[in-house]
Amino acid sequence: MAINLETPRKFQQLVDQSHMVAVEIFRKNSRKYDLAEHTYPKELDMLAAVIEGQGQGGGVGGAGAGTVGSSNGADKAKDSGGNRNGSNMATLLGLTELCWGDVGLLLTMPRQGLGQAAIAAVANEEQLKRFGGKWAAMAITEPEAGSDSAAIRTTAKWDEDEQEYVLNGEKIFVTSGERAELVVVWASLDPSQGRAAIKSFVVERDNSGLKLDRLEHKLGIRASDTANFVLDNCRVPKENLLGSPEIAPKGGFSGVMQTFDNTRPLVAGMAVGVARACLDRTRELLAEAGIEIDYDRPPHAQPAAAAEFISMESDWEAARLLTLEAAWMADNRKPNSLQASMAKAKAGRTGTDIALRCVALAGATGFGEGELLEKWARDVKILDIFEGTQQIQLLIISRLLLGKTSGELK
Amino acid sequence: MAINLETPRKFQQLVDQSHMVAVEIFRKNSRKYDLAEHTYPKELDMLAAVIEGQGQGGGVGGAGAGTVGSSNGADKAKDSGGNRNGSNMATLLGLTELCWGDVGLLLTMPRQGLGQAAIAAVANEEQLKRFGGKWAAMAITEPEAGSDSAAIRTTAKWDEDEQEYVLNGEKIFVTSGERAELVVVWASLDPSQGRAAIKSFVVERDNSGLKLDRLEHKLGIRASDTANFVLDNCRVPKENLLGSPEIAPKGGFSGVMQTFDNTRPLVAGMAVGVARACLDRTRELLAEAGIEIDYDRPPHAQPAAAAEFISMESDWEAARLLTLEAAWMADNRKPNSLQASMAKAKAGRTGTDIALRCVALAGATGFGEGELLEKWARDVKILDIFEGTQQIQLLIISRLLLGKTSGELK
Amino acid sequence: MAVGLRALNRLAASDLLERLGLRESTERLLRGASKTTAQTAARAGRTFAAAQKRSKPARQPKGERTDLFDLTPNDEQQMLRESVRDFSLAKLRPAAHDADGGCAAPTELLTQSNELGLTMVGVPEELGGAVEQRSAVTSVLMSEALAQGDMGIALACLAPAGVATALGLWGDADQQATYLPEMVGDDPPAAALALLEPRPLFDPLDLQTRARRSGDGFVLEGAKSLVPRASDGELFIVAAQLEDEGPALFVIESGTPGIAVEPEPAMGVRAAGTGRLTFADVKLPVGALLGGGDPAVYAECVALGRLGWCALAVGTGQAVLDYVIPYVNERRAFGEPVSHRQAVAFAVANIAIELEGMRLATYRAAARVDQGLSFAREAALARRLCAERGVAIGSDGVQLLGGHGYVKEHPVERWYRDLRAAGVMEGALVV
Amino acid sequence: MAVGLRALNRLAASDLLERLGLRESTERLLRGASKTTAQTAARAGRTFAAAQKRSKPARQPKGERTDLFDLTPNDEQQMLRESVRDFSLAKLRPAAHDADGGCAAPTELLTQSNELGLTMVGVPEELGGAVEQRSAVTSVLMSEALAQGDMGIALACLAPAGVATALGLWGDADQQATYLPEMVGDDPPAAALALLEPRPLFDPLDLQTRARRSGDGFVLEGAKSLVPRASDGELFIVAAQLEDEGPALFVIESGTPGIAVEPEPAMGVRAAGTGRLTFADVKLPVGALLGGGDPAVYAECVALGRLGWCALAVGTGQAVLDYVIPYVNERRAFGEPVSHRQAVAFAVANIAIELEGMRLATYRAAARVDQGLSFAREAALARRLCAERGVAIGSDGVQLLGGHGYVKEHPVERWYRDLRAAGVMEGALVV
Repeated sequence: MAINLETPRKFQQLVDQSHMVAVEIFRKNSRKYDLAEHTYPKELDMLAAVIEGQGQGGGVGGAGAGTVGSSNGADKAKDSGGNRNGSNMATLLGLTELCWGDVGLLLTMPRQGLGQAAIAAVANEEQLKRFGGKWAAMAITEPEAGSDSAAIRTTAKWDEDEQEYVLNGEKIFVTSGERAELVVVWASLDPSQGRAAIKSFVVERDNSGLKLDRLEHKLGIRASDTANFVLDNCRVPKENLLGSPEIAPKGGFSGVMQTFDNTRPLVAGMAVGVARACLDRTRELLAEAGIEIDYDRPPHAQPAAAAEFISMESDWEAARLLTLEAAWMADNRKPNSLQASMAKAKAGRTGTDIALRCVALAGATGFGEGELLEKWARDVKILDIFEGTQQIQLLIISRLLLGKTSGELK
Repeated sequence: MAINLETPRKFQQLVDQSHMVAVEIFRKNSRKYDLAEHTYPKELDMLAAVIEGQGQGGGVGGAGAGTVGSSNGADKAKDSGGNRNGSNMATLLGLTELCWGDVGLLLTMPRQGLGQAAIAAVANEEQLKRFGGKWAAMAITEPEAGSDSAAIRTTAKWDEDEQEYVLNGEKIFVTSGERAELVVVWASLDPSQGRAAIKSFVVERDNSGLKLDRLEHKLGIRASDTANFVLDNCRVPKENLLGSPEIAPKGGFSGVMQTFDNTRPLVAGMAVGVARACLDRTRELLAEAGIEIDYDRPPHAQPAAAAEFISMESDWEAARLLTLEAAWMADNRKPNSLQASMAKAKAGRTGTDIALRCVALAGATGFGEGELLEKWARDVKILDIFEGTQQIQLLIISRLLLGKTSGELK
Repeated sequence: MAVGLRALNRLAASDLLERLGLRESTERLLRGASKTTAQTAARAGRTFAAAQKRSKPARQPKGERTDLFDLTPNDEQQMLRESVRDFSLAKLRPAAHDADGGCAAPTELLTQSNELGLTMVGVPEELGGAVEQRSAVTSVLMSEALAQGDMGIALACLAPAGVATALGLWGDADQQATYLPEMVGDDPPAAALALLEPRPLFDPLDLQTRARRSGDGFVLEGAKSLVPRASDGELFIVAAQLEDEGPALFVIESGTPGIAVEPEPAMGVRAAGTGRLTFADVKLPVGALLGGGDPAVYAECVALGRLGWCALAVGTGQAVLDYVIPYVNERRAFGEPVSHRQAVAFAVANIAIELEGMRLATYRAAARVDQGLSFAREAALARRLCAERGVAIGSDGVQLLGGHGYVKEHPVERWYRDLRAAGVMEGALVV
Repeated sequence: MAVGLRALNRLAASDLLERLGLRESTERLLRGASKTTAQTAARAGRTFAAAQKRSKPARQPKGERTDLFDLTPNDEQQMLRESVRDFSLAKLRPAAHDADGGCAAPTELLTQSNELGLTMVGVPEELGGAVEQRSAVTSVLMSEALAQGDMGIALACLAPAGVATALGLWGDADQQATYLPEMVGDDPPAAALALLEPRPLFDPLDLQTRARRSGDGFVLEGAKSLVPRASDGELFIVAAQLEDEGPALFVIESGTPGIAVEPEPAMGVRAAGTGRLTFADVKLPVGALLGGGDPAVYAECVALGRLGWCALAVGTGQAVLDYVIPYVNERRAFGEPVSHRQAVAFAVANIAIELEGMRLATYRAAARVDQGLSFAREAALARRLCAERGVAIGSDGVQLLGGHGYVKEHPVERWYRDLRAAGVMEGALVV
């Protein structure tokens, strides 16, 4: 037992496999689906099939967001001396590597969506059986409610006669909303009761009450479809409610929120992956321009571009290690809300900062579509926004550090 | 008439004189009074005498904070085509130059204190006559009220028999509090009535009820004394109340606050002056180390130190021009609250940032007491704090931009 | 009063007041103007031929040195700025989304923008220019106002003006007689300066495009990157290293054999139709050399180009600020406008602070140009601010809108991309 | 379990548990210890003489390479860290203000710190060291914990430990036999590494202090800046360019003729008694050369020094965070704690984020040292973070206290000054 922050050897194969996928499938299709927004990347079907063939326990399959939490049970055995490097770290490492390839394609990997995480976190046995293995999207955000989940206005009314819930409302920013088989919809049983009344419902994508309103045209991650839905008397059987149907002052919602604690380090990892792509390529381009990074000399004794690179790389290293720390804590069942948000905050802002600076260093080469740097600078910005913006992370962190409630520190 | 952001020639003599004072008197005594904290810099007496001999109209005499606003009447004539470069700009330019010399010494220049500005802004003719030409300090802050002037707890009770006010309370951070002849004390006639009841009283320094509690030991500006006072049944004749004795919902306090609108660009100018001292010296040191700044080449094609220098210098230029803009607007009687706070915010943070980075570039040379860089890095930090912290400036700016009250945007 | 805009006023006087009073009239005017548009010339380009050749080149006189600090534009500049801004907000902004997507500025808008007299600002009056005195400040104000509508379309409009200004500043009598009559005519050719080269850490003082003397002229080899209006451009001013004499500028017609053009769409300013020009054994006459190959002319051109990009960044930054203020006031969360949160409000405040700093630094450098003072340092400082602070403004603009900032329904995502240009581009336009 | 601290445990075992349980007992212990202090040696220094000379140098073995990611220190490290932190918060913190003002660490504290066995951590057990295996992580944890009390006094305590570690790592049998018995004794000499030179943009790979071979030894010329404990130091390891062979380290006793010392107080770490050493025609025996003059040894020394400064910055950053949290919660304005304002709260959050990043990067590099992996890159990244983010933490610490942060009544003004050191200093200590 000793302090060690290197990638465990046992995950090296996973990382290598993920890297191969990133190089061979993601990178080769990066520009194609950036240009062809809203076109489904059919190359992913084959990949998804391969992944499913390998099973969920390891390999590239561990890389999707959908497996977080779900496979915790699979490797309960501690590795050694009470320390465990488990599925959270494995997922993170694979995901980071894939996002080094292309974060847009990662986000639209079939059957790897965020909805799976929600189902895995809250579903009962019967639901796991029914929904497991299907591609599930997550519909939370509404036009008038951004980070404020208590303001959700989509309603779920109980129809006693039909034993069904009737959902009405509007959902925006649903990742893979068009392509998924299921959409996990957040709706309120009673908007007057705030967060406690918010439940998640699994809606089949072909439910006629779930109407695709439009697909967003976006700054980046254009390979991934982002859908807006209208729920128009959308009828959902009661068996599709995840968790308890009771409105309890505490519990139900926090179960749903738990999903976010698990996924925050993953989104941080995505930013770490994209930022590394930027750094790797910039290092190559700088080398072609005759600039080598010298770690023995102080940055101020080097060319400006080398100093700039070391500055970026150091922030990247901090973001990467914070992300690994959060995953490691999750594997070891240490409460990691603070570290998860620190990782997300640091990686989100650092990713954007690095990508934009790399574009500038690479000049016309970086700004043009001949390289992927400009695309990464567009892609990465979403990672400082979704799954909790920078501001939300800082709120979570400072409330925890200062011991404040959301009423005191707004 | 044309857009022009160069220093007007007519102020060149003032700038040159100020520079000479900065070099010959301030710089030569900088380290001496940094080391000998709480010792009065007697070299300033001679300087003050010279300044007073020159009169208030121009020359170095225009450089003290005390003359702001007071000499506005002296140059009412517009310069040309409706555009005016007047006492606000002159004061700013002189002050900036002196602070290039030493901001601590500037702050303790006899008869140039902030109290003069308050007296000049609110005093009646009789008071101007009685208090004019004396050295006046300003006592606002209290231990439990930082930026929150409404929270002032020092009370001024009216003694009908003696026709005096009786002041009780505690005042901290009084610049030149020990050395001044007068202290302008902010106190409340009735704490239950908030800002409207706050008045300023001129207290003679030798008033036995004004007790010097202690002198602060500080990070920087150690040449300038910072005093804490206890007001213990401090009796002040009614003629020493500045402005109206009535508690009016509006008016009285805003008159006092007006002082701050005038002084904010000056404090910004102080930061601009200190930062230029840092840049000038660092440029020399870099040249000795073989680094020249090349403005024709992009920073990223230069050595790291040159790029760093250009980066610092560009922010300094922004801070400097924002400060000039605020002063120019004041000279032209354009409302400049927004620009004054923008100048203070930008110059405050930029000054500290530049000074700390220059220390690092200069290495051991910059960190040691053999150079003044480390001193400037200590001195300059106060300029992002006093006369309204960075946070206060951002609040003022964003309230103005967003049209928010202090109740809405806290 | 140092700068006059008599000719320009003559050009647009009848409509100018109307425009200032009423946007509707502006739109009517410009819709009207579009009907008289001539066909855009093909890439082969028109034939340029010297008209009345003069014995020596004409130059706009410099303004006198003014002494007082002053931030008020003169009356002409104010009117011009307002009319350009009216045009840009009314016409460029609504067209920006599609122009960005299609990588081309609408022909109609390019034609309408000619009517604003952009190409006349930097041309001596004797040669059909509109402005009595040389004023980089006027160019900066116009560029800033145009970019407030859209940076990409603004660049497409301003690139020809940059070529005209360069010819006005440094053209010899032959060059001016050959090109300026067309540039100030009703149908000025698409044109641009081309300095940037496709490589990391590009330094305009270290060019890989090379010109060698050959017989009576020059032979050019190399490539230029992200040239605005590359495909429809008829005239380019291209920077190349002239043997070992230093970098120099060459006036090149698009039809010259050996020039290849390919589209080079980029992260931002896509509406400008950026493309790559490749020069393979391109033979140029001796008269192609601009400014006599003087390295000082080239350095001035580089600095004036940087100021052009600064002006575009300032205008775009202003667009961001003007957009986010009502947005954060209207957008509600947790029961009140998001602008009531310090993090949101302070982000807006910092945009305003840094934007004003960018603007003042840019104005200062431009005013020094007009006064005949050195301005390389001031241009470098303005550029650094506009590159670094500008890109932060773009990023904060998206962040303030959250997820909504990431979709093309709102223009902030475009500004995020465009504002990176100011730290990447060199040349392409001058002020 | 890779690292054992048996010897150290033996040394302090009787008190350690008590210390962990009760601060009062720590203080009693340390007060007691001070009574037995020997007189500090004069600058002329003691006479070092080889005791039992060994045939070859002893080395602490490296730890085995562990495979799992793990952030938990082992039990010994935890106990050690806690006891050092107890000591540092109880003793260093209260002494820091005066030590800073007086530019010297209290003799009493230096003596007490010896009892913690700092100089034994990097020395092989055969030579009286306390730790079975080489562990830079242990040194980092101890340095961090010590700096939580005060960076300046911590540096004064740790500089001799750095010399001991350097001799443990690179000393030959003679050097070890001559100096290490004293270093691990009851009264270890004041000692420090001296790499930094008094000039801007200092690069440790480009030294101006020069050594030339002369007869049977070397002659040294040059100057070293901001050397901790310069005045009372008896032993220095000095970096100099050895002819054209590259930079090398020399072990130098303070009494060697030609060495002048002058105080060189600086912005921060004043309690370490920094001074400048000047070497004029200083003749050194051949045995003064450390590590055989191997440039790789020197590069390793530079990187280990950077990690030492990182550890000090992390500890000081933690002190800032721990101080501002209760302050902003208790300080009220406008009717509520100032921590209810986002700008205040987010500044605290950002200190925590960046501090944790600094810490993890430092730990990673140190852990690579222990595993025999390359660590120059990781040390460089950690240093960059600790220099830039650390100085921001210092500045924000002052800002969060406002005017109160500017006066010496609160320690944040000292941390503002000390945290700048991590971006300036090289060498002085190693981990």
